[in-house]
Amino acid sequence: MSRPVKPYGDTMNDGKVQLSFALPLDWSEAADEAARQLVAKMGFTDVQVVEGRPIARGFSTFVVYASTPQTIDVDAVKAPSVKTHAMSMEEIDAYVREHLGRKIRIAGACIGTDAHTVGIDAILNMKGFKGNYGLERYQMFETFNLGSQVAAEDFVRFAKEHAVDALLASQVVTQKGSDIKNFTALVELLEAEGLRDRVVLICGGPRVTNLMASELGYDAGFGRGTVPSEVAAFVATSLAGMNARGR
Amino acid sequence: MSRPVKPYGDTMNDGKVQLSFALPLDWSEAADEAARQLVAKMGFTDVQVVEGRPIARGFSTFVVYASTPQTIDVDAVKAPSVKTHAMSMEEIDAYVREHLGRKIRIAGACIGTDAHTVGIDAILNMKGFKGNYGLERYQMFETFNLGSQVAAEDFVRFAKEHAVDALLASQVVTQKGSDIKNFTALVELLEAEGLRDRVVLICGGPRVTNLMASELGYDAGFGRGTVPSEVAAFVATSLAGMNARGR
Amino acid sequence: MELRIDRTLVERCRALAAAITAPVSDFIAAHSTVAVERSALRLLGVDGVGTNEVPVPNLIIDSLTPEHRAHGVALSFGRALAETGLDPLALGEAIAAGTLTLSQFAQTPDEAARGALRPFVEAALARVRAHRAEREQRLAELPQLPPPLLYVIVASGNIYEDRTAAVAAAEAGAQIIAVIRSTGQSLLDFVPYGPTTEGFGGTYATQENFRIMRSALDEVSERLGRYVMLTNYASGLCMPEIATMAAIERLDMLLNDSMYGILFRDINMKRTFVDQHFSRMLNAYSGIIINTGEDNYLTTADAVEQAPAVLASQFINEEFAHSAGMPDRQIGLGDAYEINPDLEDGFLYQVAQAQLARQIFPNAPLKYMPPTKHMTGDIFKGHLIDAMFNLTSVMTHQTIHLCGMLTEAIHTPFLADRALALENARYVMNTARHFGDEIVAKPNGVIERRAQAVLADCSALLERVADLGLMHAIEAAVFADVSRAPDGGRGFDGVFARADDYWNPFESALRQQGDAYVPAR
Amino acid sequence: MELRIDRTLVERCRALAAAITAPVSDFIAAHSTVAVERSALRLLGVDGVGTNEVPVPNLIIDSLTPEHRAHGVALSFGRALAETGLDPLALGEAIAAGTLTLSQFAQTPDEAARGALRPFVEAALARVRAHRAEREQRLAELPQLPPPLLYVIVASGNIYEDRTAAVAAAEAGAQIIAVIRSTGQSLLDFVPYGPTTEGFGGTYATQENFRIMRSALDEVSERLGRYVMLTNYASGLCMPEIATMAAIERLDMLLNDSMYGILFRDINMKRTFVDQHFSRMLNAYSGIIINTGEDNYLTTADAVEQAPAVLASQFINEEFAHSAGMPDRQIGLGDAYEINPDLEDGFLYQVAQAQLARQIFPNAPLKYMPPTKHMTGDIFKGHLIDAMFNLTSVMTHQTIHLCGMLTEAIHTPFLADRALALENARYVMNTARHFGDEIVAKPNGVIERRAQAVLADCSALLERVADLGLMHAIEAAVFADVSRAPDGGRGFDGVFARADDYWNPFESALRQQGDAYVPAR
Ligand code: B12
Ligand code: B12
Ligand SMILES: Cc1ncc(COP(=O)(O)O)c(C=O)c1O
Ligand SMILES: Cc1ncc(COP(=O)(O)O)c(C=O)c1O
Repeated sequence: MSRPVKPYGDTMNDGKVQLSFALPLDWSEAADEAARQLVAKMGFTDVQVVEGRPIARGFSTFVVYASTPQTIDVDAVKAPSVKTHAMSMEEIDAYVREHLGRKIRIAGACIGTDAHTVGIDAILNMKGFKGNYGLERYQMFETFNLGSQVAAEDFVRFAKEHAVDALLASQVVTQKGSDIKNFTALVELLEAEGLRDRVVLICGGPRVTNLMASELGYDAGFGRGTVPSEVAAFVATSLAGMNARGR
Repeated sequence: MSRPVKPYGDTMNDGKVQLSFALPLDWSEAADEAARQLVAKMGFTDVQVVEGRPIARGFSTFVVYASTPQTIDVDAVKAPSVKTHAMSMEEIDAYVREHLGRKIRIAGACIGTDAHTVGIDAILNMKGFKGNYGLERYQMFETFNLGSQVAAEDFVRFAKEHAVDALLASQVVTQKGSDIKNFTALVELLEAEGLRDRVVLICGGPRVTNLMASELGYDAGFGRGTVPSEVAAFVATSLAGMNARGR
Repeated sequence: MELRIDRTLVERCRALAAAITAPVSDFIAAHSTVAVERSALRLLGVDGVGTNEVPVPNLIIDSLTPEHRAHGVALSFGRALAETGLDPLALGEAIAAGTLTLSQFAQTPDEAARGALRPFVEAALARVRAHRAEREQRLAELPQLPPPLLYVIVASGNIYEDRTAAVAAAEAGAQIIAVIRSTGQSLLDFVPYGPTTEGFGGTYATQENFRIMRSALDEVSERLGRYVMLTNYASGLCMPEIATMAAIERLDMLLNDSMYGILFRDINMKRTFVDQHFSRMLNAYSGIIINTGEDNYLTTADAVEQAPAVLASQFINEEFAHSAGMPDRQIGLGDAYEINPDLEDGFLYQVAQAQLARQIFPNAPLKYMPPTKHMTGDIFKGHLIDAMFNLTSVMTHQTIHLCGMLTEAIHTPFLADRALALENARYVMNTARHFGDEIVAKPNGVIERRAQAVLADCSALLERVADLGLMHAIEAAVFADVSRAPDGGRGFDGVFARADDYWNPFESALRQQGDAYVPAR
Repeated sequence: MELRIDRTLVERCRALAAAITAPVSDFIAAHSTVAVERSALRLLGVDGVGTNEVPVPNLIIDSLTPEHRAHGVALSFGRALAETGLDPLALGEAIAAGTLTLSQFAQTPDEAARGALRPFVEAALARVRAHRAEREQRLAELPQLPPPLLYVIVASGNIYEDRTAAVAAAEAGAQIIAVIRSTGQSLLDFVPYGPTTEGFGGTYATQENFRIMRSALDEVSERLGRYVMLTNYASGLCMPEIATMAAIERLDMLLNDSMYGILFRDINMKRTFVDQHFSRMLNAYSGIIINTGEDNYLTTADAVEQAPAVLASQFINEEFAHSAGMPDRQIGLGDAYEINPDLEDGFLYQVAQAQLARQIFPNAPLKYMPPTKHMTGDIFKGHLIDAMFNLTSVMTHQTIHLCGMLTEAIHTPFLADRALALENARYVMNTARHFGDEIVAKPNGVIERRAQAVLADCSALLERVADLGLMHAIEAAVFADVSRAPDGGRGFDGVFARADDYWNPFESALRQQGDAYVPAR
């Protein structure tokens, strides 16, 4: 089936989009017109430059409303969710007891030069996030929080030495693609070390999507607003699956 | 010469644009991904869906940052300004005395069903706009303010009967293209009546640009932020030109 | 934040408003209008359209001779009912079809005619009361969030698109939905009929459209567990008829101003005064909250200068409403956040004005309108101006809060614009929920002095109006710089003097119950 | 809006802060660090880099034996000057090139060595004084707009892009420009050299980069007719050296906190204490306003809970600054608007906290940081949270106002983001310019009680710190839930005890002038 969808302003399929951007130009009526033509070149129709003004010598900013002719077939969009197994902490602990019969060993770190630990801490620390307890509070998880600026080498070495079942890598800084670089380095190193298939490998951060994670070779990716139980449920069910398949 | 320009985020030619739009979809990770793919289909690269959330059953809204590969050649953008002759009220009156030797008769109206008189009043009324006096205050202008919801027929009849030199038509409501329809009707009627070449014909309103005005067959168009003296200067110099060419 | 204001001056203003409206009330008592008569028919059950889509009530009233209508339509309609045995709907259709005319019935004595009408009058009143009771019950079961009640507009022109938008807005947090009327409807001397899909900058107010929206909102109210109110526009040439339709379709509020139509739509003042009175009696009875239109003073003129005129209009609207039997809690007096955003300390003046109204009209559900005039294509700044408006509203305990749209200067609201507007209001009002209660204005400071000055100037203005008489004051352009002649403007030919035996069964019924009726909160 | 707070409790907190810092000051007096010694060399005129881009000051200090450096580098450098006749720059280069070593000079008597240094010491001090005077003169000629002084960051990583951004920001209304440092620079035990174009999340702080920005801002200041200030980051392993470079290049402010490096960068506490003292003496002399980093307490923990810790840190920072000879007007104590935007009445708590700091530190140029932690990809809501922050700032008379960016959660600011941020601040601060002066907090209301509670909890916290001793308190994780050992963390090997005859000519010179010096406003 195909279900084509367009942006919605006030009428189905009107395609309305708001844009704003700066141009390296002094403001003038011609700059407004340049903005209009530029947005038209982007493929929009019914382009209205509703605001244009100077913000500094040589720079102007614009607000534009326009219609896009593009549609997206929603049914063709693949974005498998990792948050399917909604379970409470108690349920997850029970599940692990039943299906694995032992504690899951899980290690988390802010890799590369990234020092933004709040996100990974929200998943790991006792306290958790949005009233959802962190993995340290789970009876059936043994949690290692390696903190910030952890080199991929150190993370992998730790995983080996502590026979870790699941690795959680966090990246918050995305400037110049540094997140992708660091995530890729980690997965490559795990493969080089022959560890990749033996662990559940998860990445997370505000710009991470599950789709991007699987493209990078991760088992799952968790983005903004993730709560610990979503991660715990994924890890538990994945490990149970791996167990069943006899890893 | 060609001077290609791109949107500027924080580096020349990075092409950064902010977009926001709603989709008629319940929110989910897949909806975020649909938004991302849609913006990619619009031709943007480096698409980041930085926000996506439900706003009602069946509707979600998104904030996206992305780069456009499009450039606009600023030197090729034609947008002749009508605000070239910066003159004060006194200078304009003096100019009219010298070049025309008589008062200019000028009529303004909010045409069609439009009842937004504040804009045209700002140009015509004594008080003016932003400390710039309105045409009624000029010694060398005789001003007729026909008010709101003036049919093109009535406006043209009035112009004829009062031997008006310049017509000022205002349109503020733009819904469903009503402004274009009304402006077009006026110019066509003037042509039909053989009056078009004998008057200075001007349109204005917050979404009007001079370019659009000339495409519609007007002598000039004035947009947001117009002050009366800009209009007066244009009218005076145009009439002087017509006089010189012997209209 | 209580301001110290001169209570004797407030009393003086109220006394002046009473003095100003008294002669107008005498005029009202001696006159009726075609719209009032059509409303009586609608209440009795007349409905539908005849040839050329002309509504049956119009066809009937237009068929009356001036002499005839001076007695009111009711009695002759009652005679026809008695003599034909038809019910009002069928009778109306027959008259519309031309098979009957009212003038042919003259036999029945007055008492019998009244008797024939009585069951229909009582049924109508019972129906209105039932709706009022239903509203109260729903409100009890589905309690609203505390005020400021977040109010947004829908305006697509198409009632079905409006319905989608309204439901989405309710889900996004709206507590009141207004369907903006199509441009120019207020100047139509009839009410369009049926569901409509082609409005211009708004959607026609029709009874069927009211019904479609009310039922959609009832559904979403139940789903959300909170009652979502519906409002529309009454002021205009059909003010009493729209009040009638609203009473029947359980709208919760109506735009209804005693002078808006005169000043801003060039509707004849006598017509407006008579119409607003009848419609307000009915609104009072229906438990409908009226919204007055003081914000309109500020769309064309400077908000700092016009502040006294806004307050003066509030006093006059209050007095007219009282004399139509409305309790304070149904009088949603208007104001707007329209001071130039670039004026230093403009926020302080807005707070002063809003708080002043709050203190002078403590029991009125004040209606606070958002910034519109100074909104531009800069949606980012617009969103901020709306935030300061939201803050002012929660600080000064405004009741009915129209959410400002960041795209005000661009287009009638998109669905997402409404969501952003509601989020803006919710964020600001929550983070500063009790701020207004936790501060005091500095005694004799800028805020207090501003409030005092506005009150003083308002009382001077009212003195002048009282001197001139309201009608002459309007002619002298005392309000909004607009001059209107007592016998000029639209709809004057629909005003007529009552004959001595003029009779309108609803008027008497409503008047009897009027003052006594106090709708539950 | 003056809050009634317990003045004796404030005095108690000050006394506690003095008690807390006194033993640390004793420690400081008995120690020096490699960074302090390198600063002495830089002040004397040593500059440049040797092999592997290692700065000459580092090469020289690293060449000293522990015994040697315990006396301070100055005296032996003076001997070398006397014996070689070179100037400091040339001498430094020679040492860096390996053609000379400091240990080879031992002949010159101490007094002669001091004498050889004296002209360079005096020249350095004169240069710093001249810059201070120039700042004062420029400020007089190009007066700033009244506070809150709008402060924005540039952070492209490339100093030339930063320059473009900074000039644009100044034109858009910024009064202070901060160049954010590249990630991790605070952990480098040397200062990079020359103009740099490859930073990460920020641009390296180098003397040449300082110069490039200062000259660009001087130019735009003249064009705009108002002095635009420049700031950078000192805290970190090179705090004193950055203070030196800033003094020489006429920066106007520096981030400089007595505990930030310890808690948030795991820099050794002894190193930090010694370094902050010397750098602050120099800052005092240069007329540079320091900005402390209390906002950092709020990026990881809850802002409502951490409020007492923020205040406690302000007291400690104040006391350390005083003991380095800083007058109040140079002590930019920090705080941030980081309470969860969805907390009911959160705005009231922010106002309470900001006003509390304002009253306790009436002469300090308070630095107010914008919301960051709770900002999301919803730029529209983010812009509103920034507006409420702007309102709080103008109401409570904050001095140094970091403008919040609507894209905080997304990227380091775009040029247009900064313009929007400045417009937000300008709009809100203008429309509500005197609002704070025109209201009073309700006595014993939510705002006043919150301020009182924060003060009380702060004094309890300081009591505990005083009991434990500052170093042990830090070890006990009293601050920011972070535990640091007195001898742990980075840079501990750069701390050393002073020999009895330790000498640093600048320290003595600065100390002499210290308390007495009061920079003009
Ligand atoms: C707090 C903060 C800091 C603190 C960090 C303190 C700490 N110990 O973490 C301090 C002040 C130290 C800091 C420093 C810097 N920061 Co910072 N910081 C932020 C800020 C304000 C909030 C981040 C945060 O804590 N979010 C809250 C958490 C709960 O959300 P989260 O990280 O998204 O995590 C959730 C999900 O993503 C997910 N998740 C995250 N990780 C993982 C991992 C796994 C495995 C899973 C399953 C889930 C998961 O679960 C979490 C809960 O739902 C952001 C701006 C913002 N509002 O986002 C900037 C921001 C991230 N910082 C930024 C920058 C540039 C820096 C600096 C480089 C600046 C500088 N030059 O000094 C430095 C360097 C730090 C470094 N080396 O990395 C930029 C990044 C720009 C970019 N996109 O690349 C931002 C966006 C600010 C900005 N606009 O400039 N920062
Ligand atoms: C004030 C106002 C009203 C007032 C008008 C009072 C009056 N007497 O003018 C009232 C309340 C009556 C009103 C009613 C309606 N309004 Co209205 N209104 C506005 C508002 C808030 C401000 C317009 C304004 O006065 N701007 C200030 C003036 C000075 O600016 P300006 O018009 O741009 O004029 C300047 C220039 O454009 C130029 N200019 C303008 N005309 C001309 C002509 C010439 C010849 C020249 C040289 C220059 C020139 O010079 C002026 C000075 O610089 C705008 C929203 C907004 N903020 O823009 C909505 C707005 C224009 N209204 C709108 C609508 C839909 C309506 C209604 C249809 C709503 C309804 N269903 O009832 C009605 C119908 C009115 C009608 N029949 O036209 C929409 C239009 C949507 C669209 N783009 O199509 C807007 C944008 C609001 C919205 N977002 O929905 N409105
Ligand atoms: C009191 C009142 N009635 C009616 C209206 C709308 O009337 P119209 O339909 O004539 O635009 C307004 C508009 O603001 C109003 O304030
Ligand atoms: C006082 C202080 N110094 C320095 C910094 C920056 O240090 P770094 O370069 O380590 O990020 C901050 C950051 O917020 C700070 O508050």
